[in-house]
Amino acid sequence: MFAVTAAALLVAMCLAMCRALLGPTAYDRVLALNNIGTMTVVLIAVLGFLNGRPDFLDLALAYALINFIGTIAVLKYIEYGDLGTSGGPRRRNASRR
Amino acid sequence: MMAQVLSVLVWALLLSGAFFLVTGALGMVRLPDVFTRMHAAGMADTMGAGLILVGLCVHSGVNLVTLRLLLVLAFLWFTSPIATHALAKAALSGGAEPYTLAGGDEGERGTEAEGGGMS
Amino acid sequence: MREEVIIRVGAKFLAPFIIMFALYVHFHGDYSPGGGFQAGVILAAAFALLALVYGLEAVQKVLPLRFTRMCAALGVLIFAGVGVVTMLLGHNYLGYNALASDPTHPEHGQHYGILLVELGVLVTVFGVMVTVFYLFAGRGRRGS
Amino acid sequence: MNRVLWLWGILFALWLPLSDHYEPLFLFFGVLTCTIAVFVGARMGIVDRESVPVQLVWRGALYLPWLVWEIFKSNVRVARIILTPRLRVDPSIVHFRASQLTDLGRFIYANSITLTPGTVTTGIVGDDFEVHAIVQEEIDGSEENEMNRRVVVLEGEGA
Repeated sequence: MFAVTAAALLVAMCLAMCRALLGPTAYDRVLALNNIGTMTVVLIAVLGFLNGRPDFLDLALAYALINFIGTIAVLKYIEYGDLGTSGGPRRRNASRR
Repeated sequence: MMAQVLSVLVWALLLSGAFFLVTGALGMVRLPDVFTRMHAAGMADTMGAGLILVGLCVHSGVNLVTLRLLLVLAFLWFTSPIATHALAKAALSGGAEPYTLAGGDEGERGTEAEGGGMS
Repeated sequence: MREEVIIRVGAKFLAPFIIMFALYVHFHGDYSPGGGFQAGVILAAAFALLALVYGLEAVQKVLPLRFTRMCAALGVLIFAGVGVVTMLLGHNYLGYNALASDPTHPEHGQHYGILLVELGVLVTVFGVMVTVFYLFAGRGRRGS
Repeated sequence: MNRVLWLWGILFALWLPLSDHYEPLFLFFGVLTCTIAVFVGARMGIVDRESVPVQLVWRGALYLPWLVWEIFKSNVRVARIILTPRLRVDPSIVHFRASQLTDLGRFIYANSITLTPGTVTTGIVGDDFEVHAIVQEEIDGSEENEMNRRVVVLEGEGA
């Protein structure tokens, strides 16, 4: 049954990857990649059970962490054009494609 | 007897989680703009991941693996809305136009939305 | 992004847990997947999150650039130092068995040796990652 | 100061089962780890009522099951929208006022809104919430008011 779940996860990841490739805006791509990251976390957990080695769950947690921080960083870069700022004026009309 | 009930429960949880994941991914492809796609992505993040991880919890019983699974689940459910909110805010301030129904008759609605999603 | 309620409260809540998880990954490197490299990356990610939300200046007050540069060198020093110490104790370079406190159980030395070497890896990776992030995020501010 | 001790205790209580080694060496590592994490948090000035909300634990335990049930119901609704061949979406952005008093309450309310698919919080300015809904009925219904009321109860008397 874990194999079925893993197969469904892979199908869903392919669909999300279509959206990441199609775009059309940068936000679509970020959204699709964040979603693929979430599915990767679940896939790591399922694969751990499939192989009978649930130790991989630490990796899933670490991956979820990096996925979250990466998404926030990309969005901050798109929105402000600067990773180090603490706020202030936003860059209007950031690149959309 | 008990083992069979548990096995059926695990099957049901994993399959329904996979159903929500695939539906969410399908919505990512079909829906017309980035804001509506966020709802589909939120579906995969909440129920899709949640049901699968809870299914794995039921399968493993009560031990340290369950604790780690619950940590992963708590982390996903805590961070997914934050990331979605940051994305929505960035998209609005970056000038993405929210899709709205172009004022027209009922018949046009469905095909128009679908066409927008597939392009 | 300090004025934005959701991201600020979320980052405040998460940061201590991320640091705790990073050090957990480090100390349990020989029982579960992980080790110094991953721990260094996760630890650096915690500071990257804080810098994204509170700005570079606020984080550099807690963790100055000078300190992270020193970390990058210090880690290599720890790594090489463990090797030199084992040589001084009469074993090969990085022959961990020399570190056993009880000579009849040399395998205990492996445990301590790996922990020390991993500590060197952690400190170096953490220092380099945070330095790279600082320089990348702060480019165009003032020449550093 | 009280919050610092709470955070240390929570981190150590999480460390023990994660580690599952109870030798003195690993207990020492645990103490060291939690102290470093709390020290960094205290230096950044991020240990306070918002980041260590221990005052919410009991009321939160009552709120969480209701939230999970809401998430399940709205998941089914959005799944039905996506799987309908005609794709009947009617997205709109609405503004409304939230009744929470503190930023922590607004954080919980906004995240609850985003967690239930069909509605996404796109911005908060003061107590003015900007919410994007995939179909307009999602936001017009009484369920948002119900969630608002429950988060106010969860928040307690406020700051």
